[in-house]
Amino acid sequence: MHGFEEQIGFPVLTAITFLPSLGALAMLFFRGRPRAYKSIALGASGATLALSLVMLAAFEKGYAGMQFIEKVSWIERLGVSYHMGIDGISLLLILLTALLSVIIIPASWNYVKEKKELAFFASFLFLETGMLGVFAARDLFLFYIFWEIMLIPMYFIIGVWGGPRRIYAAVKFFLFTLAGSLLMLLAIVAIAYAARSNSFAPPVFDMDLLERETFGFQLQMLAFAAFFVAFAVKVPMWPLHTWLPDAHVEAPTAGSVILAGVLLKVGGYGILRFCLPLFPDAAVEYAPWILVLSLIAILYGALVSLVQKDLKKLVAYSSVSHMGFVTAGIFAMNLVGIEGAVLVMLSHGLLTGALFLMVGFLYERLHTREIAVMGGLASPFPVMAAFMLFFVLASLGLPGLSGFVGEFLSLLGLFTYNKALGAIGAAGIIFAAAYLLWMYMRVMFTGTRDEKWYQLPDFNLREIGSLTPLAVFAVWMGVYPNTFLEYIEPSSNRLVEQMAPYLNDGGSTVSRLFSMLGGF
Amino acid sequence: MTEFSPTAFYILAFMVVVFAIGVVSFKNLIHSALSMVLCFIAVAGIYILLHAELIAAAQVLIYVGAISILIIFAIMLTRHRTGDLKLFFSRQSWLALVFVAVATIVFTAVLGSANYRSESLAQNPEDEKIAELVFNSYAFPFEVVSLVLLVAIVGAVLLAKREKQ
Amino acid sequence: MTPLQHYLILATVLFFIGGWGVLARRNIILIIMCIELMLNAINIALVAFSNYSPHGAGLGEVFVFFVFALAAAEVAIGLAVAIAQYRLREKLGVDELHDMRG
Amino acid sequence: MKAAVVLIPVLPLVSFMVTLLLGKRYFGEKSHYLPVASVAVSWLLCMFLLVQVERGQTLDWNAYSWIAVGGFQVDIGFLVDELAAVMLLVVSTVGLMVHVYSIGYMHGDQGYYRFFAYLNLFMFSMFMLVLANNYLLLYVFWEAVGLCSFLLISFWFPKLSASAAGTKAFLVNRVGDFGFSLGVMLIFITFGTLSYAGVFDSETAVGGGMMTAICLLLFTGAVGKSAQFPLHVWLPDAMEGPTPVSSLIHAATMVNAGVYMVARSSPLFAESETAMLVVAITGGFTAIFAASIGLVQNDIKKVLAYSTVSQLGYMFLALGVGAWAAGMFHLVSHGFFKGLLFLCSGSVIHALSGEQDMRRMGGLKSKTKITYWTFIIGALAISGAPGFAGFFSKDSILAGVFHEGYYLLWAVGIVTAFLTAFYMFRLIFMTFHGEPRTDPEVFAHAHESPPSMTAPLIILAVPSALIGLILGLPPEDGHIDNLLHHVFAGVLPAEGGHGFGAVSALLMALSATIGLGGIFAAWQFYIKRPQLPEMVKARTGAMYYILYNKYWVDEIYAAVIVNPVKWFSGVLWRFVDDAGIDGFVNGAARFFRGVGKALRPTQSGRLQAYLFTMFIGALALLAAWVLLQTGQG
Repeated sequence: MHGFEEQIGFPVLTAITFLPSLGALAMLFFRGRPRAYKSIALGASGATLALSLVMLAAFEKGYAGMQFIEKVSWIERLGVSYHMGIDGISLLLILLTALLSVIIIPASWNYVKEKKELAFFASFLFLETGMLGVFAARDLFLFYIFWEIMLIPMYFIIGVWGGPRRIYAAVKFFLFTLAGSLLMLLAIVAIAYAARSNSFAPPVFDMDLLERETFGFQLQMLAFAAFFVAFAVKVPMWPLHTWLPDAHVEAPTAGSVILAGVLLKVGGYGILRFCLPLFPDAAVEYAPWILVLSLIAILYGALVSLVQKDLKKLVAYSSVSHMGFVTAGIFAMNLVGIEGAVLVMLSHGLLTGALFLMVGFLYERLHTREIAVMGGLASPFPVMAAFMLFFVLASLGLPGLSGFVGEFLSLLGLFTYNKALGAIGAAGIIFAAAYLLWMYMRVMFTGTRDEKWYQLPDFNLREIGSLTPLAVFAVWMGVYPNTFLEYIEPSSNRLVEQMAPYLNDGGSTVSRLFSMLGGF
Repeated sequence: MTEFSPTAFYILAFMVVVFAIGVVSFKNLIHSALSMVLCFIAVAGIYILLHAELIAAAQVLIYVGAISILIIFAIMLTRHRTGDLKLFFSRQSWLALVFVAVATIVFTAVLGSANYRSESLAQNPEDEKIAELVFNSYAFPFEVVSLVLLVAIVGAVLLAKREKQ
Repeated sequence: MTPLQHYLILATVLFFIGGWGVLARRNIILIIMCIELMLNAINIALVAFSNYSPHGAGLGEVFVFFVFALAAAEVAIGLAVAIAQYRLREKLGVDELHDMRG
Repeated sequence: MKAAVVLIPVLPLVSFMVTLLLGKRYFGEKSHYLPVASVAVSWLLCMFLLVQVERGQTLDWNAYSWIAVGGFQVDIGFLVDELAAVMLLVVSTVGLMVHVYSIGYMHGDQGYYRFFAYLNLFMFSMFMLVLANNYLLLYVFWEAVGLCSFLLISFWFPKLSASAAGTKAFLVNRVGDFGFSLGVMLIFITFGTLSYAGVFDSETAVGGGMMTAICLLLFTGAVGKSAQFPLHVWLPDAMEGPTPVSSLIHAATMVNAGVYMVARSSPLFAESETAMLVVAITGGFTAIFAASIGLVQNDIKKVLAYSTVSQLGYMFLALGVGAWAAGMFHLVSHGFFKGLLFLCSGSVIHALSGEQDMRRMGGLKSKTKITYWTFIIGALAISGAPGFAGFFSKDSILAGVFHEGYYLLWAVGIVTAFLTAFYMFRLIFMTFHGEPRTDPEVFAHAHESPPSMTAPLIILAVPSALIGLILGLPPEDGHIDNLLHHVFAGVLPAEGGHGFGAVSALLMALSATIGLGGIFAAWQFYIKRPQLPEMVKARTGAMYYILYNKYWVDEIYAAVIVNPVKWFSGVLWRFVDDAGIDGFVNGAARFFRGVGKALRPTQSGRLQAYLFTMFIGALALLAAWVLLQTGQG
């Protein structure tokens, strides 16, 4: 039993989760003092990061189960408890969330106009609570609450502080996500009632109990589909991805960073944490279809990125492509694939976050995101060009940087599952190089288009400071991924062991078909 | 306990129905209100037939005493319109009449065919029993109701208060 | 001995007379009066059931008390609204109140 | 030894980081000190390793665990054996020379510090590529050298052609790497490990089909990196980079990585006859294909680039027929003389203030003596003039091909050798002989390069001339064969070859004749009878046109692959995404809005109508309930 009492002595997960919200509430006492908001926001998210580092120190690395468990009965008659706990995967995602949340605050230092600053920073802090809660919740009811808490601040961030088409983008984001999550709510209730021991017992929302349950095949198929749609919208998986480009283009920089850096990860995390262990039969049955969709996403996202005219939209579509590796790795359902998928999530969080920051910084200077207008920016902005090159290379999977390890592992996992699918997925790396390098060339290389750019400043310390941590982690993850893999491995191993009995029955018709195609 | 003759019920029921129709169909609001008072008194009679004397008393006090007076005040505070009957009935009144009539017939038919126990206990619990129920088992709803009344009073005062110009 | 059905039929008839008034008349005060009629119909049914049922003796009466209380509250609010409305518009016809039309 | 192995790559890496971060602000003109010094030390260490290896000491050492996921264990590990040592010899020597050369060549460039930093990064990656002891690490630095190549080709990025060439190089290489990565995965799935030792010594019984698949996939990577047909298109464009880069990366070292990889994987390739045949045919075809294009190019660097492609084809030809040592031998000698030739061409370009078109050169012989003579040595070496490096290595390849019975490929090789000699001396004659066709003012300013540039030329000329004698004698059983025998022991025929007999001597004489014949022909064309080229051009109009346009490979790719992909992407975006999926989503929204509009009149604001509806609804529910109850009961 790894309760929080033995491990650290205070309910650290609750503290981490709600600290940002406390910060948001604290802002109310400083109304009318915009500088105070920023300091409080920075302080609250910084304290959250510090606290999660403390938690990291107390974390027991080799243990596969949940740690820092907090469990209090909450709504007894409905079987709902306040149950928090994390394993290595959640831990890393919590750290990513905390890190990005700290970084975006200085990055949007000058973004908001006087009046709405309080709401802006408070939104981000509430959003952070939602995201952290999602990664820590061990009770489906609680999970769903945090899940929806994430939705609302993001809606406002896009809809209030966004670009010209913000309302359309915000509503689209909201509706896509909500449609998915309502299906999930239905499925949560369905399995919670199906898992009762008798018809008088309260429903079961606790993940520990639900994981032990084996649901009927019919229910599994339906509930899996409902959960999966909710998560697939977040990931986003083709063809549920069209909210993403709009949302990203309209969202403010910090919003894009969080959206790409964490919110998309929530989808992948959900699949890993809920879809697979709860519905193993259905997962095996659906896997081939989902893999095909993932491959479509990888190639489709890459191809569409190739022809984008807006820098931000290009990065947005590249997310579709990269996240395809996540779902592909997960549904390969072997250790290598799953660990690869988690690494891709982490690295994509860092890199795409960084790329969106870069686009934001670029926009602050040129007031445009049109690729056609740019060109030759490397001459006036050498430091920016260097950072951009670094993140572009990491993002296109250059070995030695973070993108490569994850993508290679998830592709290896997919390849192990089926050679033909693996080969198609690997073609994605060609296109990734194509759209990213071609973009870089058109933006940074060739002759400088506008002499006025020489008057604009290169990166200042604040900008370098917000990108450097991301770069450091990108290198670390590429050169010594074992640091991260050590945290991922035990829980992935457990998941694979859980899934193993379901994999050996020859698989579905479709997977047999694939193995015929791919077996040479 | 006294056994009332069935005729008493039919007479009272007849009165209830007639006065109720009166409420709905008089042109003059004051006439309607008076008809309503009579109807309430007849209902109180029905309660007595059912051995619910406490309720009957409360009916007289609350409905006949308080509510009716309130309504009459309201009528007098507002100027009511005169004119032909058409003006008083909405456009859908004939449709509503048909619907109501059909519904009444269906309900009556259903109720008539239902198989209820037909003997009255011929006695109702002591008033103490009711008191015990209200103040013990239903103490919480009771408190809630009192709160509702309080809110209603405050609300009514606020609404009716003339706004400062 | 009057059978239970007769009380219930009386309640039904009273209920629908009130209902017809609510649907057919235009004056808001009269509508409130008709609602009172409908509440009375319910009360009759409650008391009758209470009297005829061996279980839960007295429960019906208790409910009637609650209905009384709510009816009083409702009349107070309803009439207050009616008077306020009258002051504002000099009108009491329900079909004339269409500020909320979509 | 371990320390040396670690230091060899790490020194350039440290120097790279220091130079890149501090170069602009603190080092400026002195940016080359640290990079040159670090590479010099690395060179010394490489020589030390070579000596150790000569003594028979090898090393296979896992430094630390890089990725460990369940059964998938990959280490950062080093392997020093004869093959690696030979590669290190070429890489470090040419690398050091190019570093020194660049001091003069890049002098005064805005990005001076950046150039040296990138060169160092390249040295690091290339050393690691050679020293890696497993396939994944090989792949990693395979890509890393590709990155350096990208950075250095597009070094003068404000030039559109330069940045486009860099991007193209990286993308074309990625196509090859795609195959390579699949090959690596397939190796892991088949053998359960990625380390060379584990794979080659594996007891796993592998089906021939699987082996062929693995080899062909690996070879795809080699085709990309070593610019073999059909992925050769990037190398000529890569000449947009500064000339030292072309010399180091695109002639002497990086492009050899493909050859090295195939040689390294010899135990796998030897298992699959199909794969070997594919390698041989690709090599042979590329050799003659590129040589034919080289005949008519006018850009001095493009000629050399096609020559490189052609010579790499030779090496693959050798590997493909099983003449492993011959292939590696040619790699070494080619590394030296082609590095030399590129540096010479750089010196020429430097002398003519950036002119690259040979039609506007000529008569430079007197002005740039050192360059001229070193160029001659390099050209003689590549043409296979007896005694020079290329003579021995090329001869051992051709002999190997002949002895293995691939007569057609042998004929191709012979023809290619002739073409090679011809276009090399065409280059020399057009550049250094005859009347100057340059702008007189430029010609007047033409001067020999500074010592920092000529010294490397002289130093590199030595191995270009002599290394054949050191490594290649006696023919086909020279020092290099003995040295590499250990590496290729498993894949060579047990009886120890065919020996050097009359046939071999004849072949040697023939290839010498062919080489000299090519030189003679060039002399005829460009010195003796200068009207000849025009005549031939007129006679063979169509042929000349095809060669001049490089068989339109680039244009075909643009028409068949690049443009359709862009078009298709546009369709996906505009029609599938915007019109299709979003159309559906927005259509759904419009549907609900329409329904709302249609239902709006019901919200009339008439309270009694609402009430009526409510009544009906309540009664309907009640009725439904009653009916259900009676239905059940």
